[in-house]
Amino acid sequence: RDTINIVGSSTVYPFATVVAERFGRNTDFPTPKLESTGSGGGLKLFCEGVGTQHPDITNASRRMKKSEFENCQSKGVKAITEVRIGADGIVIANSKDAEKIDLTLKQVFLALAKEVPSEDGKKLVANPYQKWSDIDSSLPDYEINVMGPPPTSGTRDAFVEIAMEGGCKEFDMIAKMEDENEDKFKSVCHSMREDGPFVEAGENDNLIVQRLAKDPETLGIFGYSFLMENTGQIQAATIGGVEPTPENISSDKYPVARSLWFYIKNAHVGVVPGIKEYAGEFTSEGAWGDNGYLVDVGLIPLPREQRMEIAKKVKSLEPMTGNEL
Amino acid sequence: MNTMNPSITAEADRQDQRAAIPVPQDKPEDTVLEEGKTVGTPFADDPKFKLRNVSVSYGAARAIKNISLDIARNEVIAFIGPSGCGKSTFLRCLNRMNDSIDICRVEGQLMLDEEDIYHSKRDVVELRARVGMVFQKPNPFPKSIYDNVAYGPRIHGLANRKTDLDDIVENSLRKAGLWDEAKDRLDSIATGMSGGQQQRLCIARAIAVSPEVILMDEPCSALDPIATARIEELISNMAESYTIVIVTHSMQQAARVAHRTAYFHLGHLVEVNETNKVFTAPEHELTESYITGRFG
Amino acid sequence: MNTMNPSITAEADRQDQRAAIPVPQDKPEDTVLEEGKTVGTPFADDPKFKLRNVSVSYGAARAIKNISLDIARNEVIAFIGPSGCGKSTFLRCLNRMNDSIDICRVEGQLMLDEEDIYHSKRDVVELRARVGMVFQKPNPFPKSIYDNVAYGPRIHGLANRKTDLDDIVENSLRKAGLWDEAKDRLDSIATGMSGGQQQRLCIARAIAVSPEVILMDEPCSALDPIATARIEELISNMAESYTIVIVTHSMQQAARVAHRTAYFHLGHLVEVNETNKVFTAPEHELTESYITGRFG
Amino acid sequence: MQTAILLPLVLILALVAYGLAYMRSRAVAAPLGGIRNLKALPFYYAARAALWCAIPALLVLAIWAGFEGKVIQGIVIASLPQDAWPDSPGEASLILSQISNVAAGKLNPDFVPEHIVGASSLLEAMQERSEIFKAVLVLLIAVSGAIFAWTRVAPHINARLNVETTLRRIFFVCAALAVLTTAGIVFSVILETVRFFGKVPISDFLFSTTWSPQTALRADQVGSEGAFGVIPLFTGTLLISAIALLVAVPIGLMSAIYLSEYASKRMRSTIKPILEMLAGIPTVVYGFFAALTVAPFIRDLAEMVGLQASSQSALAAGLVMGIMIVPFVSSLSDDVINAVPQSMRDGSLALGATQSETMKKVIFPAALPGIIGGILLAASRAIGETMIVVMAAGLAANLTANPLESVTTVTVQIATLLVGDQEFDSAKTLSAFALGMLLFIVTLLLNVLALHIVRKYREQYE
Amino acid sequence: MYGMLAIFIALASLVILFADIVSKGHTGFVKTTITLDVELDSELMYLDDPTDADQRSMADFNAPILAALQKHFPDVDSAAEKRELLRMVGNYGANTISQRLKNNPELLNTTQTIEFLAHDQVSVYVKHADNPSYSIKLSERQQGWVDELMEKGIIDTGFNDVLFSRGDSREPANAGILGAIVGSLLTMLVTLAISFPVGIAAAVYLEEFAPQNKITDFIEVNINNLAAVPSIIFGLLGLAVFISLFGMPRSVPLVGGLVLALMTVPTIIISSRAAIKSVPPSIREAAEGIGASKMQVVLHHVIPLAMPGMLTGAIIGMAQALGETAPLLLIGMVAFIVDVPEGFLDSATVLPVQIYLWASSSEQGFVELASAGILVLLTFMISMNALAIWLRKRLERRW
Ligand SMILES: Nc1ncnc2c1ncn2[C@@H]1O[C@H](COP(=O)(O)OP(=O)(O)OP(=O)(O)O)[C@@H](O)[C@H]1O
Ligand SMILES: Nc1ncnc2c1ncn2[C@@H]1O[C@H](COP(=O)(O)OP(=O)(O)OP(=O)(O)O)[C@@H](O)[C@H]1O
Ligand SMILES: [Mg+2]
Ligand SMILES: [Mg+2]
Ligand SMILES: O=P([O-])([O-])[O-]
Repeated sequence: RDTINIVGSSTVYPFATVVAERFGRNTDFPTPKLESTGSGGGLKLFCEGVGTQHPDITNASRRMKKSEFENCQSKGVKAITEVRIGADGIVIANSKDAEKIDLTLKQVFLALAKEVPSEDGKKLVANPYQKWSDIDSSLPDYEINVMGPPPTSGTRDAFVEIAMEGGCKEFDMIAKMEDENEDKFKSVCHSMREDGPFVEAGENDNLIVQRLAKDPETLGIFGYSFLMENTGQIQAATIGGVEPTPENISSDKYPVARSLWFYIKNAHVGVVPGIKEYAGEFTSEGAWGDNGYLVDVGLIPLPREQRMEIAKKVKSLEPMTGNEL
Repeated sequence: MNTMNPSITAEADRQDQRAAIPVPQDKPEDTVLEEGKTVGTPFADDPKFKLRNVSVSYGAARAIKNISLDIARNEVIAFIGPSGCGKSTFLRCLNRMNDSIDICRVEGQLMLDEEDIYHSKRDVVELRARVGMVFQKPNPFPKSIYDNVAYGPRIHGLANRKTDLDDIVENSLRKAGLWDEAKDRLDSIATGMSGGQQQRLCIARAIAVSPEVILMDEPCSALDPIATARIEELISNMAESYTIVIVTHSMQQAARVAHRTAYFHLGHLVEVNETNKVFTAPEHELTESYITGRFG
Repeated sequence: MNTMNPSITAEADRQDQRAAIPVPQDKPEDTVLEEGKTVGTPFADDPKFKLRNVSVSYGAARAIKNISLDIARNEVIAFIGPSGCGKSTFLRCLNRMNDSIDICRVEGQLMLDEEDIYHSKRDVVELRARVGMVFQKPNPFPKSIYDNVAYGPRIHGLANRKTDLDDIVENSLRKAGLWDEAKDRLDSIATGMSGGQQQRLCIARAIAVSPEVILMDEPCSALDPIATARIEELISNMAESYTIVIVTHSMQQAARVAHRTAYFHLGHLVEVNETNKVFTAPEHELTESYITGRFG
Repeated sequence: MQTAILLPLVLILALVAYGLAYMRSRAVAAPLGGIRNLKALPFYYAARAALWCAIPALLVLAIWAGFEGKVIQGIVIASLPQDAWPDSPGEASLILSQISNVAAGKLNPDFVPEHIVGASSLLEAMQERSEIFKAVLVLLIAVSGAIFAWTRVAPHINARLNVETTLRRIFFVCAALAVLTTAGIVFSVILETVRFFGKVPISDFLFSTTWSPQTALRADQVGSEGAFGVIPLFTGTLLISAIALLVAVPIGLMSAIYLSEYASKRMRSTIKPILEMLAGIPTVVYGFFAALTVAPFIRDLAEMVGLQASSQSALAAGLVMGIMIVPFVSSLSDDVINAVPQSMRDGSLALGATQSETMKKVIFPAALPGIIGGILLAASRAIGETMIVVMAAGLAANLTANPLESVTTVTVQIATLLVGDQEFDSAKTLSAFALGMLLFIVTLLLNVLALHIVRKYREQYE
Repeated sequence: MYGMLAIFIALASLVILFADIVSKGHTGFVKTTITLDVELDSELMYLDDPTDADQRSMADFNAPILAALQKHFPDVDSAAEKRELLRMVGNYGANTISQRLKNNPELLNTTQTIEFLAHDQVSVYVKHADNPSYSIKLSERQQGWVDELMEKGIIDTGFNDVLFSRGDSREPANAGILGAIVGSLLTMLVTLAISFPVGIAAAVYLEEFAPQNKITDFIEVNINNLAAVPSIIFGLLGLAVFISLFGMPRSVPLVGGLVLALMTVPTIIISSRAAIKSVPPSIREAAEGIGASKMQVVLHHVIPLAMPGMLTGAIIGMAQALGETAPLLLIGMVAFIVDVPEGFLDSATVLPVQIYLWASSSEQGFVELASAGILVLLTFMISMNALAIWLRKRLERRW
């Protein structure tokens, strides 16, 4: 095999493809083949083993999990280089025709969780809120209707882990739970409501965008790049008053942000031509730098020092130890 | 003359042409066949069917050549003639069964009870309900025997109750001489019958709707003498109230049942006369050679 | 006695049973029909077909009841009998056309040239190539007239060259009396022919492969007297070298062409005799009533 | 020689064998007085020769192609110094890939170990030799097969039987392929299914009424109990398929009837292919159409008459899916209706039946087996369709019979579970396999039932 | 008349769908170009020898483009403005020059008139300035530049030949559908070559030869069942059997074709069986009566008479296969593949996948490309079916 095979996250896919295409055009290596399998699917394929039938690189919109790392090891995929490439914000947006919304994580939780603390904060009840204004009178007076990714997507994972859990922790009663009964805590914080206001819209974010444009009373949850590309039609809600701008996201001011990654199978370097060069291209300033071409497609760059450090690791293909996870 | 009566296509709208029906000359001519010339007595007073200058073609081939003929009320008329001479084709014009053959074109004037059969506004369904037909090749539906016979009465609503329907079915099968053989297997599929049985079934099916006219294309071809006798008797009985057109190859049969007999030859109607006369003293030499078997 | 010859299903392997063929009694019995009793001369020396204790049933209904009969070489034998009595069924046993009817079961011994027709190892194709058949309902292929006739010779490799094939086609059509009508339209589709033409086409198709035996199920039912005469002439000519079994409703026809005539009644073979004898001095009273039309 | 060259070569040889055997059989027949004296037509001798020539050769070619790589690789690897021997097949494939990339000049030989470069020239040599051996062997077999068949061109041998038996076996194998496919499907889902049932009890899976894989996001999470109830998925599937069939069957049948019985030839021959295009439009398109046009329209309509409707509704998905499967019903039905002999129509029309009565009472029943086949296909397609439902009916597993609500189907869940972010061992991912297995079993049972009923019905009739 | 109504409904849906696709997709067939007189100055680019790969990788091919643009707008000089100006030309403008120089080194230090693809945002502005569902992301100043260049005829629109001559790209203007077309063609070839003969053979076996027994029943039930198996399950099968078990490569038309063939076979079998059933028994009898063997009856009469129905099955089966995405997902054919495949074992994608990928891309330019892709797919399907339909029409007859 002489073509690099890359699998993994659909969130990283747009960035990786741009790099791959540039790489193919500007070097004599064939253009790498990229499959969008989702982060988990990618890691599964990646960890299946070494050998030409297995991919060389996998992208992920979350960090590899410990269990996944161990799985890799057990299948003989020993040396893996981890590359963090940048950040991605998850935005809550609505149509430009509607008024701009400002939300807090707490409100997000109240609007979308399956169970919320009752008024008196003593016990958990099934989510009673039907209108935004039920949650807070400053919010608009229409039905809660939010379209978001399905449980199978990494975006959903991240949203639940960051936004929902973040909002959820702000309730004392639940925060207490975290120490006593972690399982219970997670199941409360991570359960999205299923009674209608939250609509799982499948993996196609364009569809959500188009729906939002048609219906000003609907909100949608998706990645930053879709917001960037459709600024004419939709606008993002501020969260805790913070706009999802690249600066805010990369500086962690915007609360719902996550990092993006890819993983290299070191055993394949030097066997499949071009892996190192591809990684080099990805981590070149022209690509992931502040003015690099990946910014054009919506990547939010890491701070420069971090980039330099990572690029150095990539050059030396420093393998993960597993302890960092 | 024919040239004065340009033949009119069936498809054209032909209201109010009733007055224009021409009476073709009926002088007999002997040797050469000329289109539209028929010897004998092709016309009748108060006819059931009044057919003038009828021509039928399949694509470019003309199968019926300018035939004019009357069929009287309550008459049994037999069509005879060598195979392929156009008997079936002509018969199928009488209830427009030719419509279902794409390439078939019918020209001329065909009137049933003074109404144009091929009028563009004509309700073909009503026409066929009045003019029933038994086909040359038996074509039972792949249903039970009972359902085959009951089919017509059902669609025309001839029976109010189940028992009425049973009666009609039984009666029709009896008349067609099939009752004894079929009564125990009314529910079995009709295509599993012998050739003759199928033919009688098709006759039963046709008479079950009591049409005014029955067209029969060789109804006895697959029947033994006894069954044939039965059908012939049926025909004679029915002649009291129905008009019957029968195509047959058996001159004996024609002689037994028909009032008049028409002899067809290569698409021409050569001679029409009292049956007696046709078989004893044919006027046209072709007819004579045919009935005496000297033909060809 | 019959009870000593348990009927054997066609499906079973029946090698080496040739020796066991029993000779049923041929004493005539007069009034009541008893299975397997046949008056007249059902047997022949050196028969082409040797049929013993043949029974056929459709599901539970028995259509042929224990018939034993020989058909001699180069003989023309006519099967007559009322509609539905089992003529076609019996005929179809002779080349195993019944195989294609799921529910049909044939029992007994049927030998062609001393070989078991229903032997499990029998090559049905070769059998049918030797024993050709003309069906009761004409069934031309939806192909051209030429291809219809040429089909058999093609699959049996009877023609080495195109011209051979042309000859065979022309000859067969001529013999069936269809050449004059068909020669100009050999390429047009056969289903667009008149009923009688189709019937003659099917005859032409069957004789084109020159089988040893020809089974004809009412070959002239849709034919006019002249065409009929033609086919009868064909049969007489062929009888010199072929064996011909013909089912007919026309006793005149049987009288004209058949050497022997077999009379069937409700699945029984009632009488077999020289044709002359059957029509002039029938031995069985049922035969007599049938041929004199006193029947039923 | 490349397989790509060898394959046509064998076929050409088969053609040659065909031609030679054909001529020989005629030659053999000539002194006997023509081909009628052969047991079979020359065509059959020729076809047999072609089969003899092609089949064994192709089999060998296939086997060779299957093992060639393995064998060569084994030899190449064995040639490496012992300390460079791979520990696992994966590593072996890497080394081989490296070797072949070096051989193809895609990797710079300067940067790879010495022994790899050495092996790469061995690999090239081996490959060359193998190609030659293969070509020689295959061609030899082809030629000897042909020669064998040639010698057996004799008047007393019935080649037709040979050819027909071979053909018949091939036909059987083709039919049996369905069974193999089934086996393959079972094989590919069974392991995971079993593992899934190790995590979730079967009874919960079958009888629980909540489907919510989200609660089992993490293996370390509670609340997976009761979250894997398939009932809402199956009711959703049922609901959407029913709506789709309610749209497709009437429209399809009516169109078929109209096309075959009333429309002019020209019209029929234009409209039929146009309708068939409906089946070929990618489902993504239907999905967008359903989600962005039909679903909002339905919601507005429902709100106008005072009904509560979800913005993603079973109705929208069902309607659009119905349109998509129209051609399955219309085209197949049209074909079988068209195949009913004209004499049936004539028989009915001559009794004074209207065209529609003829259709309903005679043609339709006669064509019923074929029509049912078409509907069956349409239903199958409806059950198996994914994309439209994902986009238009959503993913919410509601247990409802209200077509205005959003529901989800088994296939949608399978697809999202498999395609989305999966963990290799979580109940969530495994449940997709269990769902697939269950759907498979359910449709299988339904089919057994259908076959049974059809049998009964048919027996009654004949 | 209900039939008319039914057809009307079906056709109306088709027309609506089509109108929708065409209205969105027709602009996909238009490309926006920007034609510049570029001075390929070696100093400007830091390039002496265009054949040297190392030098090329260090060279600045953007410089001459910028210089050419600056000739039209001499007052642009701040770095930010320069960058904005350079954004008039698509991302691969520099690549275009690099390739051209590599192939014709003698062009160095000459002035060439080169037609570049305009930047996506320029293209969106040019094509959709007055369409509210597009967001214009050019700055006011850039818009002014574009307007001016359009007046001068430097920016122009034309038929999008790129679409039909290239593989996929992440830049809408550069993206082509040729790779997907070839991939679909190869995949369909495999599918057709397997499913049609196998489907017919199986149908013939079941209708004509199969004995009435349990095995036959089993096969029959299996076939009917397979028709209802969701297509994605076939993907699982392909993954487990062809890729894991047989070790075939991922993402290749051969495997895709095999999987789709397995999926299509039941459709063809079921429709072929229906067609075979409708051949009247009298035809079989006629042939058998002459001494044709069962196989001859089948080959000479039954199959030709049933062929129209079989072709219908093939047509809709293939149409379905041609539009299928889900099973290909699992065998790796849903992938970003730039190179046009050249054989059954090259990585490839297919038309519906390409459409699906474009439809879920965030860039606005892909919306119209997706619709244009659908039109291409439909054209592909129509031409693929045209032959079958023509054949069917010829073979059809009523008897
Ligand atoms: N396929 C079948 N299934 C069931 N019963 C049948 C089938 N074919 C014929 N029969 C029955 O078997 C009996 C004999 O039929 P057969 O066709 O042999 O009669 P036949 O003597 O040829 O009559 P005909 O002169 O009317 O053709 C009849 O009662 C008929 O209904
Ligand atoms: N559908 C058709 N297409 C083309 N030609 C046809 C068609 N039907 C009949 N013909 C031709 O028209 C002529 C008359 O046929 P018709 O069926 O009327 O003859 P017929 O007198 O009924 O003969 P028969 O006694 O043999 O049934 C024949 O030459 C026949 O071949
Ligand atoms: Mg006729
Ligand atoms: Mg009979
Ligand atoms: O594809 P994901 O980024 O959602 O894992």
